[in-house]
Amino acid sequence: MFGLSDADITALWITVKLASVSTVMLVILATPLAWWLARTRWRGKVMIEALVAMPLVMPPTVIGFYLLVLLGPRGWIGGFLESIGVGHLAFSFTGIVIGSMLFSVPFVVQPLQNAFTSAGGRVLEVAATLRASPMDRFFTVILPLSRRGFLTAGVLSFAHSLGEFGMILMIGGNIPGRTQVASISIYNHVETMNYSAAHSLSLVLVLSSFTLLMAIFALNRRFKVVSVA
Amino acid sequence: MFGLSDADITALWITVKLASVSTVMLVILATPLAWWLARTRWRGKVMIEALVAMPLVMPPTVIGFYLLVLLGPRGWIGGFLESIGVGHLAFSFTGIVIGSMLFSVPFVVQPLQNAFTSAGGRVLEVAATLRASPMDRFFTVILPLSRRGFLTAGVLSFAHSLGEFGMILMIGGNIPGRTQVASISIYNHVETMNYSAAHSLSLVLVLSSFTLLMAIFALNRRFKVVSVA
Amino acid sequence: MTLQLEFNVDRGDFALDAKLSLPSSGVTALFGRSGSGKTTLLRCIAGLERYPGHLSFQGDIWQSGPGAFVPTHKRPLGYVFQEASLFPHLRVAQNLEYGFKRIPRGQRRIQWDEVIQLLGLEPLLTRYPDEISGGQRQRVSLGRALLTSPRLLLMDEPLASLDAASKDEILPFLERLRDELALPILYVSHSLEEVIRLADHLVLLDDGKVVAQGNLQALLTARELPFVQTETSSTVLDARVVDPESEDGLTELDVGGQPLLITRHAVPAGLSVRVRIMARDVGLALAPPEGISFLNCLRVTLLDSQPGITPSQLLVRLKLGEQIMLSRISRRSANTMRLQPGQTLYALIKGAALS
Amino acid sequence: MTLQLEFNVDRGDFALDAKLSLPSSGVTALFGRSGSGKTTLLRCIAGLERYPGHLSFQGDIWQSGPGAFVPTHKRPLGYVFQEASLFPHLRVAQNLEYGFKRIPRGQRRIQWDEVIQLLGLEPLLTRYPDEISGGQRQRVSLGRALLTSPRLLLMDEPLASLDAASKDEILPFLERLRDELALPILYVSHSLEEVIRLADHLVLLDDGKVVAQGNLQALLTARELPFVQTETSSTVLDARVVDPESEDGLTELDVGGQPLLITRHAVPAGLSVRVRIMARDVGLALAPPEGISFLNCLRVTLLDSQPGITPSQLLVRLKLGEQIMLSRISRRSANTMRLQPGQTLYALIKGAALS
Amino acid sequence: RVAVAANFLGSMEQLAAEFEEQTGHDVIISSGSSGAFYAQIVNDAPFDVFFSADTQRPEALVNEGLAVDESRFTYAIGVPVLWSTHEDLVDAQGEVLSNGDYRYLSVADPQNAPYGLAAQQVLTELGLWDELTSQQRVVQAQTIGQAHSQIASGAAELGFVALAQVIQEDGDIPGSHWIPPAEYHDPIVQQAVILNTAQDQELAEEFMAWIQGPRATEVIEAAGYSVP
Ligand SMILES: Nc1ncnc2c1ncn2[C@@H]1O[C@H](COP(=O)(O)OP(=O)(O)OP(=O)(O)O)[C@@H](O)[C@H]1O
Ligand SMILES: Nc1ncnc2c1ncn2[C@@H]1O[C@H](COP(=O)(O)OP(=O)(O)OP(=O)(O)O)[C@@H](O)[C@H]1O
Ligand SMILES: [Mg+2]
Ligand SMILES: [Mg+2]
Repeated sequence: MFGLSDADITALWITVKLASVSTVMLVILATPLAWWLARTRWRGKVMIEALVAMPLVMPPTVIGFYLLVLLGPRGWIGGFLESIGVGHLAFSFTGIVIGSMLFSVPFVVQPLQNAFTSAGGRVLEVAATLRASPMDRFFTVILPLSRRGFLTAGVLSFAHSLGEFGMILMIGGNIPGRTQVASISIYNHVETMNYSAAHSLSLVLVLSSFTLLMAIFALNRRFKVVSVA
Repeated sequence: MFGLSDADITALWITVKLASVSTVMLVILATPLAWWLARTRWRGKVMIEALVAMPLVMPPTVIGFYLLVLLGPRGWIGGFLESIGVGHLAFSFTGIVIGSMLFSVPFVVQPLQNAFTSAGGRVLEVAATLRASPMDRFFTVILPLSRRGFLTAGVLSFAHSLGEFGMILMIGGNIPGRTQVASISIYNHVETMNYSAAHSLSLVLVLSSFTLLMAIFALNRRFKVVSVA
Repeated sequence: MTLQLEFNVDRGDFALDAKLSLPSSGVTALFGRSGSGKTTLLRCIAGLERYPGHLSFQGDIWQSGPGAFVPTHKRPLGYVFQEASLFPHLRVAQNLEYGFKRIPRGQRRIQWDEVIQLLGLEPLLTRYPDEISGGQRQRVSLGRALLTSPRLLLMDEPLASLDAASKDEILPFLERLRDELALPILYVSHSLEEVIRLADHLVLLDDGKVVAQGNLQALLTARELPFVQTETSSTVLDARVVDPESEDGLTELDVGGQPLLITRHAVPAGLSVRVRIMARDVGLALAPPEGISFLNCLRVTLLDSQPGITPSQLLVRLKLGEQIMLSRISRRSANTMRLQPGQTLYALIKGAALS
Repeated sequence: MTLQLEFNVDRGDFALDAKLSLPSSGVTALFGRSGSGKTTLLRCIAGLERYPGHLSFQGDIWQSGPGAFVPTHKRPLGYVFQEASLFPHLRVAQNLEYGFKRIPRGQRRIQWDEVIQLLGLEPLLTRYPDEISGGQRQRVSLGRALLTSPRLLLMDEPLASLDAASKDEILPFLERLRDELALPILYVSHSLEEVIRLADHLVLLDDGKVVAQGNLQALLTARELPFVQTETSSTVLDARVVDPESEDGLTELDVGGQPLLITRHAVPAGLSVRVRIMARDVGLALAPPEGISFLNCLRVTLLDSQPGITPSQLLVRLKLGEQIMLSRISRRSANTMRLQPGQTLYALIKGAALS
Repeated sequence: RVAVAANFLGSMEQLAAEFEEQTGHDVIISSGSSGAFYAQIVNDAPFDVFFSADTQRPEALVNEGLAVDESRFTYAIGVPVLWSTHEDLVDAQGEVLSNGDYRYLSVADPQNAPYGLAAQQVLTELGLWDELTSQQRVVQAQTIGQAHSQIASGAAELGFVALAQVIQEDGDIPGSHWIPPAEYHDPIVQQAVILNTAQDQELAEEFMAWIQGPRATEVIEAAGYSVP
């Protein structure tokens, strides 16, 4: 298929797995944070908001480096996990998922926070008078009205996980079948002047994600566009 | 200052210039696109939406590579510019600005499109009955109501331009004083195991962008939160 | 007294100080000019705003001091908002179901079909809120609140954008809820018509202060209150049904020993009812006239008179047995007739309605 | 005829077929049940919806065939939406300025101070829309539309959530605009009161069809139209001012040769005016009665009668000179009095108002 | 203007400083990966000389007529070293590789980093490559710089890096290390070349000549390379 090697195909598969797992987990974890940011009136929230953008500011490799230290056997997290016998997270799939998630935090939190901010207000009050508990309101009112925010969060995070490799390489160690992702292969093809292989792998990556995204956007169109205003 | 070398300081300065210029220009250019995407009912728009996310899917170096080819003296764009005497764009500040912009397209278009989608509706009709032309409506109604979308777009794009280096390295060529940005310097410090320099430059980058973002978010808080719903 | 409340809202420009005791059933009308604090009060009762105060409903404390505060979704109330505020992402049917689904089947006292039919919602069920008209949205919003089978109903101008015909269909339904379910209703309306028809009690707000509260009948005829001075100022009289099926489509009542004929109603003989008579519908005569189209002619005593809403008018208070009735006549007629307090007169009543 | 329009809206469930010619000044009331297409029609006129049709205003073609379509912002109209729809990000003052600023100074026929004062907006100017009450929002929205000094005013229930007192302040202002600026107004309202007070013309919509259109007076008394059968059904009579400053705060008019007294108005003697009389305010007597509080007693001829809104009532059409007047009386009285078509009667009129 | 492979950047900065001091010329250094430089040079990058981390790229540039054939020379030969931050993990014979207690061994990517290739060859020679990779114990870094980071952070217990990376100014090497015999792997030849696009060909030649001079050789050797 497009002249891809088995290794390339494995790498593609891991890439997709990485992007999906980290996107799903991140969206789940970031939702409460974004909700809190959208609702709180605490003055210190600007600190958190700025903090959320930080993963973007650092070069991926450098984040990778700090993460490696943190997740490795001598870091807080890795060390702790090591001591309870789980083993540290460097060079594991879990490690790259964590890295990928960390890296996509801003892409997920920001759009969700925006969506939640504008989905609030009157309809929430109405739902409360209709006996919906805060949780219930969140799931039945806020979530559906924030659909586009979730879409953006998901797409940005997914796409970014596909393309990111500096950091993944650093903490993942490029182990074929475990942490070797497609972007690394493409990079290698370019580095080794194997341009035709780079082209075909790029093409596959781009075409497949393009198709996937188009499907998602098309699906989204089938929902009612709720313009709140 | 923090034990930074002159070269580091120059790199920081170029970084800030790059991030500001590309963010501002990108926001200006992406706004009409996002507006069009938010408004059109053309079925093919899902294609454009998917396309917009593509820069994220490719590893930065690879994008950098393709951009290099395109903007370089033998590429379409570079070649054309060369032929009219402007000179090609590889290894120039303009080149990395273009690269940076291209790379941030999804971060800017998506939040803006979301904001525009929810800011539309009734208030636009009202503005029309109050004699505001479409342009006028856009600037006096849509823009202010989309403030949070712009904030997100700006922050993501700015922060990402600070941290990105793989692509900038490729098309910029890491030329000190011209295209060497802080993230490349940090990368180099890590590569050459000059960890303390890497730490201090990272710290400066993170602290200053953190402060900047906090200021922006704090400023944003002073505006009225308009929850449209 | 079911609903006991006391709130102190301070918004700088606007302060609401309300201390009220509302009855355990029947409709209490909340009346007041635009900006007088009606919506604010309803929001406090619903728990949508939290200001210092105390609130208890049927013995349950909903708010008390800084600590006790039952959140909105745990208060068994229905709230019809001033703006319809439907969920934009849900179809009409789903909007209606939203609250309905959340009420355990056993606690549903108001039935789905009944609401749909009475509010004429059937053809709208599959539409989205932005695909229906303003009045239709208002009806959906009303239906949605009713379907939660609330034990307290808060309504903020629920019929404001409805045409007379729709109102005439919906009002009897609300009357039935009020009577059959003994559902206490707090009703904001600017239409004295609606209020008189529905309400038993009345709370008058002015700039955040409770100017008056109490029995509708008493407040409507109180000299110092503005009601006597409106175009629609009215009296509500207690009466007893004598013959529900009198001829010509009439029902005969007894008011303080005198007969009063009204449009026929299906009420059993002997029942105590209330009759509403608008001041403008009451003319006066020195002697019972002959050959004239006024159905009712009651003997009354003139109590006092005061200037009416225009310089050409007088508002006259009449004593009918133990009850008070208002009449609005022209100053010229009063002069011609030489009206004096204490004088016996005959009130010619054009229209009367059960309320 | 100023506004000529013809629209064919087809929304599947709902179709609007309207062909109207509206006069170049004065108020045209748009009347119809909830969902009958009133808002849709206004939106078509404003250019907010684009359906096949033709529309011209004072000779300018606004829409014609598939090609010609003047966009909304180029139509010199003011639109008061059914929901207030203020700009949430702008303070009240900025909301008001939004349209005002966009009108060249020379074209401003309605002044800032006047609007602010008449609508009582002064204390609200620095607030945001979510910090004011429902009625206040409605007033701001009205003011905002007026401040564009429109040449055509479209109003979709502009006074629905206002209290009677506010209405009484605003209606005279609208009347002045109508008269002084000769501003054509298309006015949707469910309140027959308002309509009768303001409107000269009336368009009756039912389920998207124009059931009737024309002179208010004619439509209100037309047998086949529902107006005669409403609680507030009225007659509008042409009269001439005889003595504007009669005693007791009255003004004397002449209607078909007979005197009619109304509350004093500042109108010059000799002027032709229109007087509104509600059917319920008209009683009948076989002979002019004595010692009775009815100011006016006009000699009329009975034209015909029909059942009223309740079985106990009759609606009677009376001929007063060349004009027609309605009276609502009880069936029982009609029987007692043995009313016959052609009979001469005396109409006892309680209240009359200039309209 | 000098384009230099990242792994030689440290040494080049030192050399350039001395060269500037001696001649008064300015040296502008851009560092990056050799592969990226190749792509850039093909697209007219504004460099005068190119210090690659390998021989293929200078060769390829010459073949494509982008570089001056005669100027191509080997400026350094890299020495790979098996290194660990643990004082006693790596023994003098490198037997730890086959029987040692470690989970991860870090090497640079053999596909594009010459040190990675050398490491692969050493392991293959020892008959361990296939076994270790199938056990997923070999972690690959993008560059030897990353490999160093992975080892320094302790995430990988040991790995192959360049001697130049771990040798300190006084010649000491922290932790423990083993330098595999040179015959276990192809020599890591790093070549430099003058580009055709050089603005000042003579200055470039002067610089190249200086790099091949005794003082520069001394510096390069002290940094952990051997010079032919
Ligand atoms: N969020 C707010 N912040 C400050 N003032 C407010 C806010 N909401 C309402 N107000 C003011 O409080 C007063 C009472 O408002 P409220 O909405 O209770 O009036 P209302 O009686 O319901 O009037 P209406 O009949 O016009 O709906 C008004 O003067 C209003 O301007
Ligand atoms: N966007 C839409 N799509 C489909 N049907 C619609 C849409 N908007 C309105 N309708 C339907 O068109 C009909 C006319 O609506 P319109 O808003 O003109 O009524 P209206 O006369 O203004 O009623 P109301 O007095 O309740 O405001 C209604 O039956 C409504 O359900
Ligand atoms: Mg209110
Ligand atoms: Mg409408």
